[in-house]
Amino acid sequence: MNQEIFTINNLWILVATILVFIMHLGFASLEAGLTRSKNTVNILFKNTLIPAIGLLTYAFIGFNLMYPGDAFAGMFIGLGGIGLSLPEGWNTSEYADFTFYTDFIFQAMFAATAATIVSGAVAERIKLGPFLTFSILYVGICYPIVGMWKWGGGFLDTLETPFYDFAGSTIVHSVGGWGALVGAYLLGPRIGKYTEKGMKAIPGHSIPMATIGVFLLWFGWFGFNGGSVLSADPGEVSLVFVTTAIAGAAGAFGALLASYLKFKTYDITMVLNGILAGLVGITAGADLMGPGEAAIIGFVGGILVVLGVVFFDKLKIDDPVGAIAVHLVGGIWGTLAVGLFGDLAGGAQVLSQLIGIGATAAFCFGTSWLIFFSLKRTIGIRVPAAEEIEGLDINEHGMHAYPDFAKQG
Amino acid sequence: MNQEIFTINNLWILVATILVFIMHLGFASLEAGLTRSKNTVNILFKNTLIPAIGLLTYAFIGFNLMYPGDAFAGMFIGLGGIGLSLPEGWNTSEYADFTFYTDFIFQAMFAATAATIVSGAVAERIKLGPFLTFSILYVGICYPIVGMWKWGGGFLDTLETPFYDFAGSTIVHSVGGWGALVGAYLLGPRIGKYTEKGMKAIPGHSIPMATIGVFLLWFGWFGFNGGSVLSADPGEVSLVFVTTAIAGAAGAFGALLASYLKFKTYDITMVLNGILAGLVGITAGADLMGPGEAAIIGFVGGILVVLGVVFFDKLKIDDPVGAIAVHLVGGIWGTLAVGLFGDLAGGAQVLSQLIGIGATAAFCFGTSWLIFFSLKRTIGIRVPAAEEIEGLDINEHGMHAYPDFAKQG
Amino acid sequence: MNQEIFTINNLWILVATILVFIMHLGFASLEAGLTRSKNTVNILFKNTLIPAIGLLTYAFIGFNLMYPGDAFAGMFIGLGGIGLSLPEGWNTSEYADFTFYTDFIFQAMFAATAATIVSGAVAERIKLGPFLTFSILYVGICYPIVGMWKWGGGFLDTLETPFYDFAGSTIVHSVGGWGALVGAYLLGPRIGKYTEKGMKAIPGHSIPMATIGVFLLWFGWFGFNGGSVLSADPGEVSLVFVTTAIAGAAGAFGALLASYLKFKTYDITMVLNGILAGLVGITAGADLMGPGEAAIIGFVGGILVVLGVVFFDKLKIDDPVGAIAVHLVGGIWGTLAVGLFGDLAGGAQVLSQLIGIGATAAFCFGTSWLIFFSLKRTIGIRVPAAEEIEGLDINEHGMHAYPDFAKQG
Amino acid sequence: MKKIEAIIRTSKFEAIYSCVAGLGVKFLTFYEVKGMGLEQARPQTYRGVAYEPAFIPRTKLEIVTVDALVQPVIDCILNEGATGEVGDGKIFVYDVLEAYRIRNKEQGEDAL
Amino acid sequence: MKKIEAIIRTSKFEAIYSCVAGLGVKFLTFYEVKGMGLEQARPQTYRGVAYEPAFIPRTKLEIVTVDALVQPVIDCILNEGATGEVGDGKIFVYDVLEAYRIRNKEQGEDAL
Amino acid sequence: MKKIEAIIRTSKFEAIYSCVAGLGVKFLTFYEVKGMGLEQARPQTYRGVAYEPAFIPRTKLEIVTVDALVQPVIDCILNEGATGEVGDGKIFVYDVLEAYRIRNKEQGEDAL
Ligand SMILES: Nc1ncnc2c1ncn2[C@@H]1O[C@H](COP(=O)(O)OP(=O)(O)O)[C@@H](O)[C@H]1O
Ligand SMILES: Nc1ncnc2c1ncn2[C@@H]1O[C@H](COP(=O)(O)OP(=O)(O)O)[C@@H](O)[C@H]1O
Ligand SMILES: Nc1ncnc2c1ncn2[C@@H]1O[C@H](COP(=O)(O)OP(=O)(O)O)[C@@H](O)[C@H]1O
Repeated sequence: MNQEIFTINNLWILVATILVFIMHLGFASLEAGLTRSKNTVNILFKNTLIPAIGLLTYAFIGFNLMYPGDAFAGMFIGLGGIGLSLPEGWNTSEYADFTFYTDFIFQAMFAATAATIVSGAVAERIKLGPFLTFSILYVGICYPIVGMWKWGGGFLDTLETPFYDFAGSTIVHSVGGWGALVGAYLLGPRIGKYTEKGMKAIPGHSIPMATIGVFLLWFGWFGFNGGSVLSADPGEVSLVFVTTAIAGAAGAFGALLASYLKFKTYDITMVLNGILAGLVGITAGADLMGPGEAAIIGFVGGILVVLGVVFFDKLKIDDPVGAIAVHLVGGIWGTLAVGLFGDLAGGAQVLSQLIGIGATAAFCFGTSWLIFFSLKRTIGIRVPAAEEIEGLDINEHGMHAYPDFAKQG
Repeated sequence: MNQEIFTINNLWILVATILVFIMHLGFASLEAGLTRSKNTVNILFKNTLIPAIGLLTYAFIGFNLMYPGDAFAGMFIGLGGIGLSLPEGWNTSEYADFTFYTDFIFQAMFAATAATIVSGAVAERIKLGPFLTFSILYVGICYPIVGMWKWGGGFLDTLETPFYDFAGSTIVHSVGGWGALVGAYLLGPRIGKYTEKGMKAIPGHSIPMATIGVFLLWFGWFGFNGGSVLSADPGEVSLVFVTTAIAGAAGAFGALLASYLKFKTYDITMVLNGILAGLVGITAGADLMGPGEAAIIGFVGGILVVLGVVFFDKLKIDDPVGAIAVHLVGGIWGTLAVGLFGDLAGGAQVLSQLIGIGATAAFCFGTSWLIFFSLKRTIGIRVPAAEEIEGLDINEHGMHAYPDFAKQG
Repeated sequence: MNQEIFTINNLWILVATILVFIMHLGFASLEAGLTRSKNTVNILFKNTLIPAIGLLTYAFIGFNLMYPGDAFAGMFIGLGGIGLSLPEGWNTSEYADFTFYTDFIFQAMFAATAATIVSGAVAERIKLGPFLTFSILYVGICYPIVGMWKWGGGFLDTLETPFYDFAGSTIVHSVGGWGALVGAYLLGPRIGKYTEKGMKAIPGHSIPMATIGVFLLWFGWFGFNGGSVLSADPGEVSLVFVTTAIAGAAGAFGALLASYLKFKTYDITMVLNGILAGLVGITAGADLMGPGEAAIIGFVGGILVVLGVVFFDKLKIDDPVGAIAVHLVGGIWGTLAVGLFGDLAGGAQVLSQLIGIGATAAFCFGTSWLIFFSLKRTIGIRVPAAEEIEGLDINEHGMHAYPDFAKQG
Repeated sequence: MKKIEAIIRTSKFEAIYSCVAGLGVKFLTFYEVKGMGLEQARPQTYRGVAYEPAFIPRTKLEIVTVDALVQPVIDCILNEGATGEVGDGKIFVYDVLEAYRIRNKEQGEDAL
Repeated sequence: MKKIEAIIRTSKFEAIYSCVAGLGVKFLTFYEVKGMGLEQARPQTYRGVAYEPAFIPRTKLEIVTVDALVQPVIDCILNEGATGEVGDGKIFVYDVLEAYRIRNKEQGEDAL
Repeated sequence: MKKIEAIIRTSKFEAIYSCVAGLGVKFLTFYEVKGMGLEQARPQTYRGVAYEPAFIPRTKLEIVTVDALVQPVIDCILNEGATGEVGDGKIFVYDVLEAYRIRNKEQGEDAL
């Protein structure tokens, strides 16, 4: 590869890195918007620390766990070392289509996403310390191990028909989704959500923030998926842009339709979740689909997210922002869709996709259960009821998010 | 063209696409900020669906209407087919300086802008269903037809002195502006705006949201104008960046001066509108002007927007966000300015510009009247007075934007 | 240099320009979030005008003051002309790695930063007119003179061991920081901040806005530092991305630790300030450090910002947003760090860094004192007490930021 | 001196205010309250869960006035505040023992 | 007719409301107020400065009712509103001279 | 027992509070209200339309206290709350029939 193409590829991955970075603001805004104002400082505090945790742990160990090197090809786990050490020719095309540091920083921005997804599902009742502990372990260790299975050349990549997950429907989103499910389940629902008299709505405090969040996520997703081409190849990147845009748009309409049919109401929070579900859905096969297939995948994703929200509510698993429906249900759907539509569709692929989904499920469910359950049994994971009622902001942070404004009763 | 330059050009258009995408969040924030909190969910709902509508209808029909192919050169209308079908060599420089998909997605992001502009002007009183119907028709059919006249090789492009509109002062912004004018007129003013005792102010509910919106629009405009170079040519793109930046800055001062002289007050909403008017103004000739000319165009645009707001208020055409003044007045000014300043200035050009402005006026006024009027006579376009007073959020969506906060009387 | 590399370099600097542009929204959001809602329109008004002022004054005179040409090498001040005049070969690599206009617009976006920093420190009590006057003079004249010392080939660049400031810890951030210090000092504290009964907290009105602001700043900083490579060189830009990301992350933890130890509370505003201090700190040597050194510099920056806030509060210099601690303390620390860590570390370098810090201190302290003091003695710089208590929004702008919401007592 | 407290529809505030101002009432105080009553709050839904917010937003008006004006003020409210539909609100009258104007320490009816 | 004013813990509102609704009280008005009292507001800190916000948010309840229901309503509030800790609030009772229903100009006890 | 209701300038709240606290008044309730009166609200403009917001934001203070303290409390408010300019507000005094402390069901003056 010549120096010009190397420089362009490298530049695109760096620009994509910045776009993935701003997704963290997207998550922060969405989650803050869909929860109550008495917990806003808390959720923002967590979502501000998560990218910092992701970057530092990934530099310290995650990158080496995820890309342990060829010696670990086909395996479950490997560790290439600790910290970042520059390989020979790190800044030339000897290393890759981009430099070593570009590789690291792009991957590191992905890493924190797993914990961000969890933070929404466990919002409004989890203690700060245990959440941060979970995040460090999950982002620093669990996420890169799963990532290694496929992207680091592990066993999912060496299946006869290799498991396929372009930008991480399973490897990023479902990993986060499983943690979210376990966390929300072990914590139990927020006080007042499921009462004897039935389920009660606990509206989020700011629809504008939630909307800003979803737009920023969609914005960043062009880098998330587009950067996962791992080069600036014109055909591939532009195809990925089209499928990403179409799937998000179709997701909006899938959720609009499903929520209107089910609830007879135009619920913007469902439309927002639908966009995200469309995006999560296309992520596994964004480079394999045409615009039509992207529309189907997105549309079904949008429908599934509405059914998912209802389903988890029936199970009394309380997820204030719909993270489980978006990232876990959407992630499974997108991963499966690679076997159903597009260039790789076929029975063998479906099987490989199921293996990937199943392996991730088992590992992530297990590890997040282990972490959350140990924390629950030792230091406890849930704030006292009085704190929860009064709000985490004033109790954990001694501060209000909007001290100037009078509150609705 | 070699592969390297092809890759760079393609990459820049894709990056510009993302920048245009985020303008939709800009519009959503601006319009939400300048309207009342009882209608915030409604305006965000519309502005979230609009890009989705734009992307899907443009894929389905719009792209083919706008670029029907050489067979329709010099004509008023043409249709190249339905849906997206990949041409030969779509991902090589055979197709263009970028791939087919890049072409499509960049154009598709522009498309939804027309409807977004309308949504601000008709805010706080239009019914959801009719608005979405209008949007689908206007974005899917009317906008691409006008676009074809110039960018698709239609009659405006084949005038002896071709009509010139670099990035769409007329073809995008005025198209939206005419729809906004017709919509606001046919709906009538918001209850309480023009009373027997004179005009009453109806302040928007969040100046911060409006400010965020304008900054995001300016941010995205570098992609809107810069991407319209349709290559990464260093000289051209950098010139467009400079004129875009300067015109926005000068627009701020034009509006500041005009609003201070007229009202003796430092009105931030006018400064924000002034920035936008400067940007709309430079859009038609961003590649033709020097920094000085950009400053004049922007400054005059900023003055015009203030006069425009006052003028439409006098006509009792109620436009809560100033969309008509910004996009229609600003768009006409910018289109004319191509004949007055810069590389193409001259009498013949002024004439061609007037032809373009006039043709767009006739067609857009006509079609949006047709659509809005038919809807008005059939299903009705305005919510009942009680709904309007209580707010569209609770009536059309059963939801509040800020359920936690107490309201000012 | 070939045309391909020239085009890529140019494109990256333009993309970086947009990223620096959005930092102005970051500053606007952060400063609005950390001040009271009765002054929100005012702070947004100022921060909307500042980039406009920066762009226009820089085009008019700043660019020529900062880059007066080789004839002024080694000197303190020089002026190459007035306005922008295109040099020969402006759009080819004859001029630089990018075009003349790219050069100008990237530099112009930096310029306004100096005034934005000041606006936070003097918020909630300064009169609008004097502030704008100060901004025009400081951005238009003082900032480019200091910039010329190093980046324009002035005396700091021709020291035996040249002063080093990669992207402006001193030349941008400290310049702003000194203005902030002088402004805050000459104005005096806000009413009610330091009372006989001790210091009182005056909480900012929106933690979400402050958080959005810091994320946008971090986002833009990748362009601020990454663009300062002044080419798209893969190795250098990717290194700068890594150090910028790591330093911000480490700054968050430095501030978290320091504020927890000092105040026994998890203060999100300190974490946000810590991120910024980490970023300011790495700015001087972002291309000289490895990830480990970036972590140390960021972490120490995060600690220093907490100590700085406490320190200036002890001196009764009231800085509502912590701008002095972030930009002045952080800027000095980052500039010194170039002599302590990384490729240039050494005694001679420490000395040169001290010379640069000292010269900037003397000049900026002097000029901003001169400007603010003259204004104070003539037209006055502080609003009347009654206005301050009632709020600047209603008094200077006749408008509220959130007219729909009831206020907390 | 009596205090008239009225819980009214927010949308009727201006009409009532004009009417009482016409009587020469120069001062009044009002604020937002929430009410429970015969009128049902409009049902809301959020993420598929239908719920009735427990209350309806209303405006509460307080006017302290001399005895002679009590009936005219009440008539204003009854006439201007009624739509005839459930939810129009109530008026209550209380006795006031004393009144002061803070500005100049005037007392009694002079202070109103 | 009496007016019962109670300053209660916001968190006790629903329990009290069910209790008085059970007595046949169909109407009530409430709003957010701030209180100073024995209970200390939770200390807050902001950028290193510890401070006590001057007040505690509370809910104020107003019920105008016939004399016969006064004691039962008070009992509801005393029973359902108490936690036994400082901060439970107060009840005050006032006389009401007259009441009107705006909708149909009904007067007196019929209007309640 | 009397109830003292004062509509005051928000900016005078702290001074008044210190004064009444000095008298031994341990409890009070306050909230934001809007007033119409002689004082004109500051004119505002929005997008070229000048308008007068219909009201001025004020604070309403409520103190229920024993008869002996009524006059001292009123004096506090009159002295600390006055600027001498239009807009200083009013004080009204009402009779209170009964009072209860919810925490321990204390009744009468003990409950204050
Ligand atoms: N007895 C009462 N005590 C306190 N508030 C009352 C009482 N009666 C009515 N209200 C208030 O007046 C509002 C209007 O009552 P509403 O349902 O409109 O009565 P109606 O149907 O008789 O017109 C209620 O929401 C409540 O806030
Ligand atoms: N005499 C009073 N006048 C006005 N408000 C009062 C009075 N007594 C109590 N309150 C209100 O009731 C609230 C609750 O008082 P609290 O401190 O809980 O009393 P207790 O400790 O006796 O239960 C106070 O914050 C205040 O708002
Ligand atoms: N008779 C009254 N009934 C109800 N509220 C009143 C009355 N008189 C005054 N107020 C309230 O007190 C506020 C202060 O009145 P203001 O205009 O300051 O009176 P003054 O000029 O006599 O000092 C008014 O805005 C209003 O809220």
